Amino acid sequence: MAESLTAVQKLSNKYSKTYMQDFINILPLSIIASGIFISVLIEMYSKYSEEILPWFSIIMLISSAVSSIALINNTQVIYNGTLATGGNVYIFYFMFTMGAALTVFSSIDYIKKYGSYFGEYYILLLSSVLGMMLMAGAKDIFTIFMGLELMSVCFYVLAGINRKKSGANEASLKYFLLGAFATGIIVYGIALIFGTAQTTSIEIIVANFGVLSHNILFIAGMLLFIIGFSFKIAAFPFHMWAPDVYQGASTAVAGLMSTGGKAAAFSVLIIILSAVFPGNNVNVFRPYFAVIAALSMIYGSIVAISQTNIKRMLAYSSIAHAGYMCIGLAAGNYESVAGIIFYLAAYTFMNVGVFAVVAMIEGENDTNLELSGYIGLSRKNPKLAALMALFMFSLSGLPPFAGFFGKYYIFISAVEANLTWLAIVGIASSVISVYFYLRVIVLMYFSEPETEPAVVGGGYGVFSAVIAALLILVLGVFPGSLLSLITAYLK
Amino acid sequence: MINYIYLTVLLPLVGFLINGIFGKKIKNEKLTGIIGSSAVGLSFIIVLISFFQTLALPVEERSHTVELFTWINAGGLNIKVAYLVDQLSLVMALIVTGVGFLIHVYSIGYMHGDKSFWRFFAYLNLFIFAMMNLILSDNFVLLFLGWEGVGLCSYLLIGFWYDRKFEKGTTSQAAKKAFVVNRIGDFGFLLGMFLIFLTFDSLNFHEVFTKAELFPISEKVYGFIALFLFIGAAGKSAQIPLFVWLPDAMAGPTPVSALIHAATMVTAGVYMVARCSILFASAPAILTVIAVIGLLTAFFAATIGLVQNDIKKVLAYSTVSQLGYMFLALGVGAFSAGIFHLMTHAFFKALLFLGAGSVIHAMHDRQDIQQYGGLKKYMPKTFITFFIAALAISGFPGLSGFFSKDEILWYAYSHGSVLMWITGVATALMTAFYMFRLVFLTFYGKERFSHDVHPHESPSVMTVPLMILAVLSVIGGYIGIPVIFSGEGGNHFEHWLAPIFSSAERRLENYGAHSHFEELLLMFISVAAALGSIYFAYYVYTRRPGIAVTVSGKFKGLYKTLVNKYYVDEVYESVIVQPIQKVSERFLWKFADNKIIDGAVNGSAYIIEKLGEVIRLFQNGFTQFYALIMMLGIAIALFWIILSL
Amino acid sequence: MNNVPIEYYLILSAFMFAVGTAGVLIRRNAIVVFMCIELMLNSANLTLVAFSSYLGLAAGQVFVFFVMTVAAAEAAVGLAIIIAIFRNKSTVNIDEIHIFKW
Amino acid sequence: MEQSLLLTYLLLIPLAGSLLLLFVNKANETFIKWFGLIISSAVFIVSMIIYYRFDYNLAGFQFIDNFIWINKINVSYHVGIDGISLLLVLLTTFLTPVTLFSSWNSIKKKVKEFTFFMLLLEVGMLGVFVSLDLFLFYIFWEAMLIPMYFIIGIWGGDRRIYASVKFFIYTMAGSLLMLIAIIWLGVYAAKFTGAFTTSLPDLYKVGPNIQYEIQKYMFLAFLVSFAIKVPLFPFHTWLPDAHVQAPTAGSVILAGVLLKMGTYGILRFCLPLFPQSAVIFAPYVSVLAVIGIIYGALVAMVQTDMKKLVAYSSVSHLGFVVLGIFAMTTEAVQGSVIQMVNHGLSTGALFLLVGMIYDRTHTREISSYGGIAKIIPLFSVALMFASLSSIGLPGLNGFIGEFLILLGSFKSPVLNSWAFTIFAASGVIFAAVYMLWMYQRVVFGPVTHPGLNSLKDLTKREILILVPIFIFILWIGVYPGTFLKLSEKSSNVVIRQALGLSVPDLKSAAKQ
Amino acid sequence: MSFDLILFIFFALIAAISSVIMITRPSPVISALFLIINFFSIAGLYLTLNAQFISVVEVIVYAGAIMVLFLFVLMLLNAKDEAVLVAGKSKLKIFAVVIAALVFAQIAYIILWAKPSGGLSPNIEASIKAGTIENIGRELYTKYLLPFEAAGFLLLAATIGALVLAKRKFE
Repeated sequence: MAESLTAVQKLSNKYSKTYMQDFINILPLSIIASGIFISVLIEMYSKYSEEILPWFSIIMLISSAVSSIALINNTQVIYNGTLATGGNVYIFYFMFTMGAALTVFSSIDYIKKYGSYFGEYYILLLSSVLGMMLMAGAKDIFTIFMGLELMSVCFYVLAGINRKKSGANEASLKYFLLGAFATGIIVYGIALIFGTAQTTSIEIIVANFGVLSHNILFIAGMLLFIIGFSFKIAAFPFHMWAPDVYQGASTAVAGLMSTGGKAAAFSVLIIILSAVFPGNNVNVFRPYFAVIAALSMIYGSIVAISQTNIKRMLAYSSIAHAGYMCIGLAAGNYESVAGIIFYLAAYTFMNVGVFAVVAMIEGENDTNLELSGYIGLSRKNPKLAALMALFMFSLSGLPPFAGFFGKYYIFISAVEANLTWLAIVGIASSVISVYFYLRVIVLMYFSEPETEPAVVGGGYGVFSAVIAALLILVLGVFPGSLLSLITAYLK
Repeated sequence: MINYIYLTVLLPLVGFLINGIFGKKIKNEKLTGIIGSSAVGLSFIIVLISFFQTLALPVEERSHTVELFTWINAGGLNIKVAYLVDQLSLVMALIVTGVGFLIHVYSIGYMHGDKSFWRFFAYLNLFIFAMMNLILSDNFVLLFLGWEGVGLCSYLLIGFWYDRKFEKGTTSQAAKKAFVVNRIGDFGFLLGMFLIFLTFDSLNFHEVFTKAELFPISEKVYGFIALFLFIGAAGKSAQIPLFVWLPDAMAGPTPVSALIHAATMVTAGVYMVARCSILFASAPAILTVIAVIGLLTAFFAATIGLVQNDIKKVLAYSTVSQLGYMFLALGVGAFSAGIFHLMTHAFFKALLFLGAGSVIHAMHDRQDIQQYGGLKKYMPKTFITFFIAALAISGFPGLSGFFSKDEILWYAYSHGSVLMWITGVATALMTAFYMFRLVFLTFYGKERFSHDVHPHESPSVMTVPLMILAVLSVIGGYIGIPVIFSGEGGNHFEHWLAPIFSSAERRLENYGAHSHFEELLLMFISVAAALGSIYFAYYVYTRRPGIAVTVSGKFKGLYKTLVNKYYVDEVYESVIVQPIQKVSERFLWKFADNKIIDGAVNGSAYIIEKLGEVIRLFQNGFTQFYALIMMLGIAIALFWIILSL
Repeated sequence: MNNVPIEYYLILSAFMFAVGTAGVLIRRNAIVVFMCIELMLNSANLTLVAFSSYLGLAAGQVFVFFVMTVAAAEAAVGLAIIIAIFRNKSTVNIDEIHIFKW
Repeated sequence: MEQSLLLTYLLLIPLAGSLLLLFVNKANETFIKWFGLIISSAVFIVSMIIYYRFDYNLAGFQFIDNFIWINKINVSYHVGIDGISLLLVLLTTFLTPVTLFSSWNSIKKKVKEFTFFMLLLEVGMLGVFVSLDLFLFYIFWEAMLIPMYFIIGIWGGDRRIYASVKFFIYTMAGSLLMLIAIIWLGVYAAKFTGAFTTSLPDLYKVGPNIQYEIQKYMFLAFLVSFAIKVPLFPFHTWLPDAHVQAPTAGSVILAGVLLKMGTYGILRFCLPLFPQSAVIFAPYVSVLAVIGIIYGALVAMVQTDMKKLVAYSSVSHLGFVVLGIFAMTTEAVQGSVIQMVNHGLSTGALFLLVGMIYDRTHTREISSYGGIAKIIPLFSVALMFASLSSIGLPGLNGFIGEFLILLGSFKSPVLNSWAFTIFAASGVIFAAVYMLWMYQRVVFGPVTHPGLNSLKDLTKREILILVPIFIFILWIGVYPGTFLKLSEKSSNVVIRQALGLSVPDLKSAAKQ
Repeated sequence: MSFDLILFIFFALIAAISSVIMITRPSPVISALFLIINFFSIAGLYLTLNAQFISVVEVIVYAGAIMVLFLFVLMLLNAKDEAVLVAGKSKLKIFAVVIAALVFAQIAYIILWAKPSGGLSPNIEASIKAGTIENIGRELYTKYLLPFEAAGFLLLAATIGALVLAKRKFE
C-alpha cells in the first residue's frame, strides 16, 4: 500500500516537470488542443457561437501556425520518444494549420449558404488538424495510429455534416467503410511490424531496418501499412473513394481532406520510409511506389479529362498529384523528401484556394458545380476568374507558380535516382492534365455565355483564395526560401 | 569621269524616286517625262565620256573598278558594291543608256494621256537602274541584284495595265508568268554562283576569272558551273525551254517591249555568258549545248513567227529567234560576234518595236496586222524607218544586221558544223519572210481597217527616236566589218573586245583555217536566200493575196501547230503547272497536312479523351467494388513480395 | 503455450482477417459490413497479443487497448452515419447507395 | 565581365508596367493604350542603349547580371547577351510597340487586359533571349505561353479556342521534354562539377563531355521542343491555326518573335551543348528543314486565306533558318541569324497589312478581293514591298538571309551534299509563285466586288506603323553590315563550339 | 498433445467457424450473435496467451459494449435479411471470395516462410508479467501518455460526431 503510493509519487516527480516543459515544446499542438476544449465550451454555453466560433478557431489556427514557425528550431523528441518537435514537423504543422485556417475562412459563407449551422463543424475541424499534427510529429507507431484515427473519424463526420443531403451521407458512408477497412489493414500491418521489429518506436525500426528488411514478415507488415496510407493519399488503385467523397462532401471540407489529409499521410510515409531513404541501402519499396506513381498520374489525368463536375475533376487531379509525389517516394533520397514536402506545401495552398473558389461559386444545393457553370465567369466576376486561372496554371505546373517548382524538384530527384522513365511518364501525364485545367480557363475567359451565369458570392472566401494565391506566387518565385528551410532540417 | 560611273546607276534611281514618290503630285506629264528621260540621258552622256576616255587609254589599262561600299560580309564571303568599267561593260552601258534614252523620249509621246504616266516613267528609270547594276557590276551577286531587279521591272511593266485583259488571262498573269519563269532561271544562276564560290572561294569577277585561268580545275566542275549559269541565261534571254514568257510579255506597253523585251533585258543572258566566257570556254560540252539550244530556239521561233498575226507577237518571236542567233554565236565560241549582234539587234529591234508602237498608236491599239494595210501613205516616217529596220534584220547587205548575222553564220560554219550553218540560213530566210510579210501586210495593199479609224503620223517626239535608231541600224554595222572586207584588224568591234575574250579563246582549241572564198560563197548564199524570201513575201502578200490562205489551208495541221506555238504553253500548263497545283492542294494540303499530320495530332488528343470516357466507367460507384479493387491491389503487392523472396 | 508455436495464432488470425475481408466484400448490409471490419480488427489484435506475449512485451497489448478504443469510436461514428443514411434513404443496403459514380 | 543592370531594367520595365496597369481603371482606354505604347517604347529605348554600348568585337556574353536565386539547386538569375541575342532582343523591343500601335483600333474589347498581356509577353520573350541559366530560360519560355494563350483565346477568331488550346498544349508538350533534358543535364553536370547546376556557361563545359549514347537523347529532347516552336516540319500544324485565329498583334508577335525562340534555342543550346549529336543529326534535321521549305511553299500556294498563306510561308522561311543553322558554316549561321530578323520584319509587315485590310472588310478570303490596286494604291504598294522582301528580292532583306544560308549550306562540310541547297533553292521559285499569285489575285485585275470600291486607303497611323519596318527591310537589304557585324563573333563562337570535334571523327563516332 | 494445444484448438475452431458462419448468415442479427461468439473465443485465446487484462477488456468492451450497440442499431433499423448472399453480381462476389482466400494463402505462406517462432524463445514469466493490468497501466500512463491523450480527443471527437450526425435537433 505504502510503497505503491511512493511509487506513484516517484512517477509524478519523475514526469511532472518534464511534461510541463513539453507542453511548451509542443505549443502548436497544445494551442489547438486547448482550442478544441474552449470551442466545445463556447458551443455549449454561448448563443452567439455561430459568430464567435469561426473567428476563434481561425485565431487558434493562425496562432498555432505562428508558434510552429517560431519554435521551428526547437527540434527534439519528447514524450518518451513518441513525438518529435521542430524542423520539418513544424513545417507540416504550418501547412495543416494554414490550410485549415483558409478552409475556415471559406467555410463561413459556405455554411451560411446551406443554412444549417453546426458549431461542431469547427470543433471537428480543429480535432482533425490535431490528428494530422500527431501524424506528422509521430515518432512511434502508437502516435501515428491515434493521429490517423483522430483525423479520419473527424473527416468521416465532416464529410457527412450536411446530413440532410443524401449525397453527403453517401460520401461519409463510403469514406467511413473504406476508411475503416483501410484501418483494419493498417492495424494488421502494424501487428506484423511490431511482432517482427519487437518495438513500436520508429527510431529503432529505422535503425534496424537493414536487418529487418531480410525478414519477409516485416516487409509484408510494412507493405500492408504502406498500402493503408496509400489509401489515405488516394493513390491508384486505393484511390477509389476519393472522387465520390470529394464530390459528396461539402466543398470546403473536401478542400481540407484533399490537402491536409494527403499531406499528413505523406508525412507518415516519409517518417516510416526515412529508413530506406538515404538511398545507400537499397529502397525495398521503390518498385511499389514507382508503379503506383505511374498508374496514379496517368489514371488521374486521363479520367479527369472526361469529368464534367468540377469537384470530381479536382478529385482526379488530386489523384494525379498524389502520383507525382509518389515519384518522390520511389526516388527515395533527401532531394525527393524535400521535393515532396515542398510539393505538399504548394499543393495544399493551390487546392485549398481552388476549393475556396469553387465553394464561392457553388450555389444552393449543389448548383454551379458543373463545369458549364463557369462559362463567362471572367465577365461575371473577374477577380474570382483570375484567381481560379492562377490556381489552374499552378496546378498544371506552369512557371512561375509554386506547382511548377514542386514538380521540377521531384523530377530532379527522380532523375538522380535513375528513374528518368518515371519522370517522363510524369511529364506525359502533366501534358494530358494541362488539357482539363485549361478547359476551365477556356470556359471562364473564352466561351461566350448563352445564359448569364448565376450570381456568385464573394465574402471571406475571396480572402482565403487571395492568401493562397499570394503564397503560391511567393513559393513559386522564391522557392529557395522554403526549400533551404526544409533541407536544413532533413539531415 | 570613269570614277563617277556610279552616277549612271544613281541618276536613274533618283529619277525613279522623284517620279515614284512625287509623281502623283506632279500633275505635269512634260515634267515627269523630262525628269525620267534626262536621268537616263545624263547617264548616257557620262557613259559616253568614260567610253572615250577609256578609248584613249592603252589596251591593258582599259579595265577599271569603282568601289562604293561593302555590301555583304560574312565568313569567307565579301561582296562589295563595286562597278567594273571595261570594254564589254562600256559597250553594254552605251546600248542600254543610249537606246534607253531614246525609248524614254519616245514614251513621252506614246504614253501621253495615260492615267499613271508617272508610274510608267518611275518603272522605266528603276529598270535602267537595275540594268546598269547588272552590266556594271564587278561581282556575281551585284549582277544578280540587277538580274532580279530587271526581272521585277519587267514584271511591273508587263503588268502595267493591271486591269486590262490580255489574250486568255489578264496582263498581271503574263507578268507573273514572266517573273516566275525568270525565277526558274535565277534558281540555276544561284546554284552556279554557289558552285563558283565553292570552287574559287570568291564571287568577284576578276578573282574568279584569273583563278579560272591559272588553276587547273576539273572539266566536270566547269561543266556544272556553265550549265547552271546557262539555265539562268536561258531564263532571262528566253531560250528553249524557258522562252514561253517573252511572247506573253507583249502585254506591256510597246516601249517596254522595245526597251526591255527586245533591246536590253533579254540580252542580259548573252552578256552574262560573254562576261563569264572563260568559264564557258572551259566547258566545251556545255558550249555545244548552248549552240544547239540557241540554234533550235532561233529556228523554231522563226517558224512560229511566220504565221502570227499580232504585230507585236511577230516581233516577239523574231526577238526570241535573234537571241537564239546570239547564243549560237556564243556557243561556237564567237563571243564578240554575239555581242556585236546583240548591239545591232538592239538598234533594229528597238526600232521595229517603236515603229510597231507608232502604228498601234495610230490604229488605236489594234494589233492585228490583218486589219492593217496601206498605211504607207498615212505615216511615211514610220514606214521608212520600219522598212529600213526590216531590211537590217533580214541581213540586207550593208546594213548592220548583215554584218553581225553573217559573222555569226560564218562562225557557225567554221567553228561549228555545216548543219548549223544550214539551219542558220534557213532561219535567216524565214526571218526575212515574216518581217516583210509584216511590212507588206501593214503598209501595202488595200486598207483593211474599219472606217472609224483614222490613222495618222505620230508626233515628232516619237518619230525622231525612230529616225535616230534607223540611222544606227544602217551604220551600226560598220564598226565590225568582217576581216575579209576590211583586212587584218579591220574589225574594230572584235578588236575592242578582244582583251575580254582572249583568255577564253585561248582556252578553246583553234579551229582549222578556212579560205576567204568559202566565206564569200556562204555569205552570198545567205544574202541571196534573204533577198529571195523578201521577194517571195512581196509576191504573196501584195500580188497574189490569197495564196497565203490557200497554202495555210493545205497544211492545216502544220499551220495550226505554228499558230498555237507548238502548244508549248499548253504542254507546260498541263504537265507542270496543273500537276503541281493539284498535288499541293488535293494531296499536300487537304490530305497530308489536314488529315495525316494534323490528324495525328488531334487524333492522339481524341484517343486520350475517349480513353478517359472508357476508364471512368471503372469507377462504378459501388463501395464493395472499391474495396475489392483495394484487395486486388493488396493481393498483387503481396504476390510481388513473395516473388522477391 | 510452450507447445503451441506462434505460427498457429498467426495463421488463425490471418484466416479470420481474410474471412473478415471476404465479409466486407460480399455482405450488402452496411452494418454487417462494418461488423466484418470489426472482425478484421480483432484478428489483427490477436496477432498483436500473440506477439506481445511471446515476446514478453506489453506494448502489443497496450496497442490492442488503443485499437479497441478506436473500434469503439468508429462504432459510434459509423453507426451514426448509418442511421443518418437510413433516415434519408430508409435503407442500409450499400448496393443501393451509389449516386456518385464515374 | 562587368556586371550591368541594363538587361534587368529591360525585363523590369514591362513587368512593372503590366503590374501598374492592374491598378488602372479599365474604362480609361486611351490612357491604357498610351501607357502600353510608352512603356514598350521605353523598353525599346533601353534596348537601343544596350545596342550602343554593345561591343561587337567581344565574343562572349555582355551586360551580365548574375546573382544566386535558388541556392539549393544552384539556380541563379543570370542574364547576358551576345550578338545573336542582341539582334533578337532588338527585334522584340521594336515589334512590341509597333504591334501595340497597330492594334490601336482593332482591339475593341478588354483593352486593359490586352495591353497587360502584351507587356507580360514582352517580358517573357525578352527573358528567353537574355537568360543564361537553363532554369531561368525555361521559366520565361513557359511563362510566355500564358499571355499568348490569352491573346489568341480572348481576341482571336471563331475557332480561337481550338487554336489556343492546341498552341498551348502542343508547345508545352515539347517544352516538358526539354525540361526533363535540362534536369538530366543538370544531374549529369553534378557528376562533373560536383553540384547540380543549370548555369549555361558551366553546362557548355559539361555537355560536350557526355558520351554520345546519352547525349543524343538530351539533344533530341531539346530539338523536338524547339522544332515545335520553330515550327519544323512535321511539327507545324499548330501554326496555321494559331496564326489564322490570333488577332493581328498576336500573329505579328507570334511570327515575328515567338518562332524565333525555337531557332534561337537551337543555336544557343542544341549546337553548343550537344556538338557531337548536333553534327551527326545535322543532315537529318536539314532534310526536315528542306522538306519544310518546299512543303510550306507548296501548301501556301494553294491557300485561300491570306493569313494562312502567310502562315505556311513562315514554315517555309523558318526552314531556311534551320537549314542554315545546321549547315554550321559562318555564312549560313550568319544568314540564319539575319534571316530570323528578316522574317520577323517581312512576315510581321505582311500580317500587319493583312490585318489592316481585314479591319476594313472583315474577310481574309483571297477570292473576295481583286483589283484593289486602283482603290487603295498605297496599300497595294506596301503589300508589294512586303511581298518582295519575303520573296527575297536582292536589295531587300530577304535576299541577304536566304543567299547566305544557301551559300553556306552549299559549302557546308557537315551537310556535305549539294542536294540540300538545290532543293532548298527551289523554294525561292515557289516563294515567287505563291506570293505573286496572291498579290495578283488580291491587288491586280479588274475590281471583282463592288463593295471594295468604298475601301479607304492606309491612314496616317498605319503608314506610321509600316514605314519603320520598311526602313529596316531596306536597310538590311542594302547595308546588312550593320547587323551582320553584331552577330559575327557570336556565330563563330557557336560554330566553333559545335565543331569542337572535327567532322570526320564524328562520322566514325556515328558509326559505333 | 498438451493442454495448451487442446485449448488453442478448441478456441481456434470456435473462432474460425463462428467467423465463417458470421459472414455467411443472411440475417444480420445472427451474424452479430456469431460475431459475439467469435469475440468470446478470441478472449479465450487471449487467456491462453496470458493476456488477462486484454481478454477481460475484450469481453467487456467488445462483446459487451460495442456489439450491444450494434445489436441495438440493428433492431432500431430492423434491417431485413439479405435474401441470398450472392444474388446479382454473383461472379464479382465469388471473385471477391477467391481474392480473400488468395490473400490468406499469401499471408499464411509468408508466415510459414518467415518462421517467427524460430527467432524467439517463449518466456512464460515475461509474458505473464507483460499481460498484468499493472504493467499495462504503467505503460499506458507513462510511455504512451501522448497516444492516451489522443485517445481522449478521439473519443471526444467521436461523441461530437455521433451527436452531429444522429441527434434529432434539426429535424
